[in-house]
Amino acid sequence: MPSMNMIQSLNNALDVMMARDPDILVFGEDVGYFGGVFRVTDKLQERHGLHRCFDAPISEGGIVSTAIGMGAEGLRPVIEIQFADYILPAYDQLVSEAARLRYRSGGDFTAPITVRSPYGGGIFGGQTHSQSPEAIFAHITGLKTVIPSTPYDAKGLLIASIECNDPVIFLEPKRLYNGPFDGHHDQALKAWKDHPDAQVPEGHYTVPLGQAAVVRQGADATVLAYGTMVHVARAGIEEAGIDAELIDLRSIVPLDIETITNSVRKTGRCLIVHEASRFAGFGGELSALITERCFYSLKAPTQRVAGWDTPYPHAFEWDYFPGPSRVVEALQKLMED
Amino acid sequence: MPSMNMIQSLNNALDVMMARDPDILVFGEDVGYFGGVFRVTDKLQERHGLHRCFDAPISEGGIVSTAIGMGAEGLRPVIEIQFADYILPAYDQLVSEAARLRYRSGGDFTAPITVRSPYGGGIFGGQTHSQSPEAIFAHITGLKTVIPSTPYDAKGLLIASIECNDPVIFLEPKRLYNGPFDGHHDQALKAWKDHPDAQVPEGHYTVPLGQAAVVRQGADATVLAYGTMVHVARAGIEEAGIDAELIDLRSIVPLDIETITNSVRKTGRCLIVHEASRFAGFGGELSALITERCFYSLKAPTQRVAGWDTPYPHAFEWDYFPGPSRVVEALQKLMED
Amino acid sequence: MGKEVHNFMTSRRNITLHIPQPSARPGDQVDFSDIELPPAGDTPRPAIDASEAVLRELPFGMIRTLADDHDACGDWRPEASNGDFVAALKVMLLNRAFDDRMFTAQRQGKTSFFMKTTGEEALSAAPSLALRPDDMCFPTYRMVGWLLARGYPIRDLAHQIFNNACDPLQGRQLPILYSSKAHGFYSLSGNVGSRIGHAVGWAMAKAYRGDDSIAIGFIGEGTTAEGDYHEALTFASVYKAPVILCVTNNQWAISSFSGIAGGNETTFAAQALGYGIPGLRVDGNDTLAVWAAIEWAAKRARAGYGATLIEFFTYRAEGHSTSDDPTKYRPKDAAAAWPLGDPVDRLKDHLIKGGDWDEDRHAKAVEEAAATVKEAIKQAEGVGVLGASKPSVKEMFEHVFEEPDWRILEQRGEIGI
Amino acid sequence: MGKEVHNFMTSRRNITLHIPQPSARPGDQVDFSDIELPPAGDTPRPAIDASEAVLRELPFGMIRTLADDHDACGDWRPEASNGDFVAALKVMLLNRAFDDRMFTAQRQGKTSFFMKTTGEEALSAAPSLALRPDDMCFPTYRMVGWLLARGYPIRDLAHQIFNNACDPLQGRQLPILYSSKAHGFYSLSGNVGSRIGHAVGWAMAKAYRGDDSIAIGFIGEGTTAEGDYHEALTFASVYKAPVILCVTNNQWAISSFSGIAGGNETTFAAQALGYGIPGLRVDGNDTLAVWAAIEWAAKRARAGYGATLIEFFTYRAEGHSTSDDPTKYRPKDAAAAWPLGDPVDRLKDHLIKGGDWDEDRHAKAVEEAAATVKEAIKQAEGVGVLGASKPSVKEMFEHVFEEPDWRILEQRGEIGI
Ligand SMILES: Cc1ncc(C[n+]2csc(CCOP(=O)(O)OP(=O)(O)O)c2C)c(N)n1
Ligand SMILES: Cc1ncc(C[n+]2csc(CCOP(=O)(O)OP(=O)(O)O)c2C)c(N)n1
Ligand SMILES: [Mg+2]
Ligand SMILES: [Mg+2]
Repeated sequence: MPSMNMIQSLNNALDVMMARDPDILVFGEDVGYFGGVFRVTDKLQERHGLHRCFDAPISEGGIVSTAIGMGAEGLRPVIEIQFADYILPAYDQLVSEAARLRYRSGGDFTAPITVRSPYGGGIFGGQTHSQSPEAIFAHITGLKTVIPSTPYDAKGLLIASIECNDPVIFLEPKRLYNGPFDGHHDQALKAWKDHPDAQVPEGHYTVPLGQAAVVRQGADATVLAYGTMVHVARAGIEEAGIDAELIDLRSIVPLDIETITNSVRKTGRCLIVHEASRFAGFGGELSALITERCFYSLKAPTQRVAGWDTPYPHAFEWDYFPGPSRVVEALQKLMED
Repeated sequence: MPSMNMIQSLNNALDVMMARDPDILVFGEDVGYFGGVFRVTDKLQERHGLHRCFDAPISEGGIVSTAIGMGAEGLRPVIEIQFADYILPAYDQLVSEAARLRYRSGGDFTAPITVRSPYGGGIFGGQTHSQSPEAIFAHITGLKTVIPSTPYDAKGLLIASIECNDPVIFLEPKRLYNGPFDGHHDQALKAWKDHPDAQVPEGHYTVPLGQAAVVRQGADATVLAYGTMVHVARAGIEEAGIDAELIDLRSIVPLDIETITNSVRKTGRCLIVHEASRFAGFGGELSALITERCFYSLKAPTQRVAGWDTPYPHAFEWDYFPGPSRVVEALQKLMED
Repeated sequence: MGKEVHNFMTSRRNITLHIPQPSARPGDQVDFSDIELPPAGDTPRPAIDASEAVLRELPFGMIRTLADDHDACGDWRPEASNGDFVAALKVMLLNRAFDDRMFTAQRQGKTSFFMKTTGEEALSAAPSLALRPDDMCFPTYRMVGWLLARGYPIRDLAHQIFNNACDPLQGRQLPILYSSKAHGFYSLSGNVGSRIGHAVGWAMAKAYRGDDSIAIGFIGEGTTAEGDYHEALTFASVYKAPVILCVTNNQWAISSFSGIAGGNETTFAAQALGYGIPGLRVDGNDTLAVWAAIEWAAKRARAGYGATLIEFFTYRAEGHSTSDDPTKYRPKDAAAAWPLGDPVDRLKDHLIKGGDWDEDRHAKAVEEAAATVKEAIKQAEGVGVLGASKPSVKEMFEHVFEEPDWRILEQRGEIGI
Repeated sequence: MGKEVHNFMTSRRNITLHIPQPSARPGDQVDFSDIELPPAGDTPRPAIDASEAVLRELPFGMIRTLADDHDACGDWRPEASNGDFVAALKVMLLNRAFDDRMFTAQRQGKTSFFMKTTGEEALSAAPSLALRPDDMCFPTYRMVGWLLARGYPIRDLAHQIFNNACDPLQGRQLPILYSSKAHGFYSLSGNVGSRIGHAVGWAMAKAYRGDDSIAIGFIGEGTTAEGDYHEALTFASVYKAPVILCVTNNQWAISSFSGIAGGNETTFAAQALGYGIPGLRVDGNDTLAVWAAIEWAAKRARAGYGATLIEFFTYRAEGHSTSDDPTKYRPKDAAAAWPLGDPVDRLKDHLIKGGDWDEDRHAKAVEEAAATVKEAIKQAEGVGVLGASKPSVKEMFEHVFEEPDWRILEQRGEIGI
């Protein structure tokens, strides 16, 4: 089985699906001849034709709205928004149209579109190339939101998203494109090569939406994370030397509530880790759900480690980024309580 | 002291401020000659001049972006978005520009704008005239979000928002414009007339942002609400016959964390009530904060009463709307636990 | 528009923010003198493959076929026959009968909300009949005529308006925000403008498939200020999408006159010049001109020459909706003074002049329309009006996703259904 | 653009989705043959109060003053003197020296990111010098020349680019996203296009106050596809805002050629016709033409005649940024073959011909520019390059709001500052 980094596995997922289904087309800024600023669509135009992978005007609203129209007609557009920070001009199209079309038309029209976008920090991208917008999608009834953390999951989840008949926001942790990143920015870069989760089958397979992965078994605490933070959390758990269970949510809508509550009922303690700023972030929902469903199993208050409540500051990337040391501190506090 | 409904007190707030400060101007769709579809800007054009209260093109993005430019220049625009459901086309302007301008320019430029918008349901407005979008603003660092529940607070909070040097999202509970509404849609309409909170001074006064109001003292539980739900919660509390403390948050950013935690530490139980759909709504953050800060005082899991995780359905308004009976059930459950 | 610019410049001594004003407010004399109307037959009809440079004057003329003597003239006379126009007239009469009855029903509390189409009937009837069954319309909320022209059951319109147990959209939508794929009518939403890009995407999908069916999208002149509109035009132009984009310029956007959308500075059709596509400006109360413009743009789209922008110049004769009172912001008698007249009267006079119609047949058609509408609405009232009957509450939880997730299932459980 | 339409129509037998293609890709012959260039002096200069109808041809010409013989000709010759143009030339040389040095610095790891302006220097220098100190510019990220022309310290540019302890924006911004109200340079952000409406709002504020200062906003041709652009033009037209809106058409948007933004269908200046405002199309490598267009539009705005749209026709001679390699998507020698030449060379030749400049002075000016830049950057390097020095971490928590709330105070506490 070939080893792929996350860029290659995403590219391979698109390639496999475009070969299988002529109704699938790919468009977005710079995705055509050039193959995308992160190369995720590399060679797709050459392999599948000009009209199946092409450049779009710099108009995120236009990209999403035309994709919705194509989806209503029966195609399955997979569009790229160059950075998740730039999804916002299309927010109204995603919320008022893509998310609501099936409901308001009684199923007469649907929007089976997949919106791919690199998100998150750790790449010195400054305020507008680093943000994590998952919370503003999770709140929207009718949207699904998926976030992989490995090359294997990235391909399987992307194929599942493309095959899904609901609109899917597919957020790609750009810091993980080329290698697993545990938050130790001062250490040598790791590549995906030789990583077990980088062994990716060539063909078609799916990782179902709504199924979290228990990536580390543990008895004393539960840690919930997704995207880049899965790797940071793992490092933090090992450095804290605590027998914590680490759950990679993989999709936040649909959310795998069962895996979460089973684990917390078992461990009695929970830490939530995300990169997005803390206040009204998705961690709030997770904490509330745990209170509502596991209150009597809780030995300590559920903790959150997240980005600070400031914009993403370029020069202070590693002061802002919730790294392993903050996970360690939070775990220690969680165990003391 | 004159009695005003919420439309009148908001109109009066704008009138008072336009008379005091020539840098304040008002624009938005239909706000000029006509005075706004809800009449909040009635007569302002006649009184203060064509160029101080005028109609805008149907372009929420354009309304907000030109307001930001005016604010950077030194004016204090107060803009109206006709329905909060239609703020979304301006979401990028609010998040990427208004909220970030001060930070990224090191204070060189600021956006002292106030964005007024009627929000919430209960008026048979259907899916796109009924939504409550506060959660997608609360998560954004750099934005303040204010929600009044009475004519007195509406005027004082609007004046405080206009005088604030940060961008403020000012959400007006349209179901409360003409009278207090406790969720009993089948009962006769109440007017604000003779209501104590409708006694509104003519002149300038403020209700500071970030100060919640304890609108009902109680010992056995804490209920957190804002906007329309303050009245619904009060009715629910009385019908449940439970000695609950009711806190009207009034602004969710800044949040009056002290008043909240003091109350929950005292009562040991908390119910959060909002009209927005439940998942990843602002209630999640409130529940998380209470877990983090009051865990050892909690006698029961914090509960949430909220809109269902569906779009706002026209014919099922009263099945969707979280009315007093749902508050009663939740309170009873809260006390049993 | 020249007029307005001039006023502005002379009136303006020292600098101040310019706020456009309509020519008349309540109490003033109605004044349409700034509207320049070329005579019928005046504006030439270019070839569908004409190059961009040839089309530059088009947006500043006005396509009109019906002259004051009621004859059709000029090279924009449509290929369709008077038989087609009789069909269109009947649809327009049905539309009018439906509007009148439903407006009353709202006043009687049988529904929460309604919007009339009065004065704009030609803009739904003609395109719906001129285009193919497999073409898709992305309508505004003032286009029920499209559905009527394609035989959508009036009873079902009423079911939705009453949100009763037979509501085809299961009570989820406002009255009048219809949806019917089978009738080529795309799902409406309360947001204005946000579907115009979907029309372009749909058309791109058809081209992608090599299918020669097309899309037509409508937007009000007020809503052309939304960014969505520009984005749709940009994609339509860049990819030569087989789409017809139509601006219904009925002069008003609730209480705001067209100058607040830029109508004092140039025509809405002139927007086409920024995208290098044809911009037709059409007398929207002249059913033959509307039909001809659609014929031309559709032929062009199907042949692969791409998108066309059409401005339909018309007048919103009634209030914006049942929540609106237009006498608050414009003179009472404005609609009656509209220089382009009434689309039903003008079509009727033309057909009579041509011998394909007469006063008796017209009177009978008016009666028939009223009777048909009355009967259909009676059936719907039988099922129930607003509040008296509604779909199962289960429907609130359906179609959020293809399959409900645990949240929806739990919440259904909470209210015991 | 005519050419492209033609190719398309003839090449197209059966229906398929049209995807615009550039004239040449890597390995192909560079081909600029589809660019029609009117001779210098060809396009007439209308009066600033000319009515909309008079301006309709303007966007299809091109304002050029510098003829092949290096003399300035035609009625678009600016009022400014050659002394002003010498000043502009010096700014352009400084800009070039700064770009070269910083590009190297990025390659040496002294900063994370940099963007060059090469080929577009006239578009910052001329407007910055032609406009007033109290006018405000809403720039793109390729306009450092505006700051250089107004004496913004090069050292401070370098401090920001290195994000060192003296960074004027306290480490919060990417390199090159400058901000300086004092120099009439509005805060940049990574989002393209989202400030263009702020320029219109700023200008509306000036009119509201009765102040005759104006705003100028820039946007790349690729970014004109954003809805923000249309909304800004709509407000500028409706309220006659005293603003100059400029499209920098450098033919490329990262790897996408201008056809992906609609450039194959008509000119970008033609967008102005949709709003009834003047649309000037200007040779952006002709400093005098740029200056003249700004002079005309500024006079018009100050006199209360409203907004002007200007398309500057130029070429992005280098990669999009230090992260980009243009040879991946366009021929290596494309920039060298650009038919409008190099703005520095053309201005230099003109000034020499006029006797206001000579090769020695030029060589000396080039040296001086290099020395000035070198010295300023050395000072900044003294404080520290990326990573070696940074502002106090406290700054991360400042300026979120005017006053920090408890969340920020607590979080500062968590990291003990
Ligand atoms: C995005 C959005 N903004 C505002 C509104 C409120 N609104 C409903 S109809 C309308 C006026 C539309 O005018 P126009 O586009 O001219 O269409 P017309 O009603 O004249 O057919 C407005 C502002 C809305 N529905 N959606
Ligand atoms: C809203 C938004 N979408 C996408 C991007 C990514 N991006 C950065 S520069 C660029 C190209 C801009 O091209 P153009 O407008 O022609 O400006 P130029 O770089 O040529 O000066 C893109 C797509 C962005 N920064 N912001
Ligand atoms: Mg209208
Ligand atoms: Mg460009």
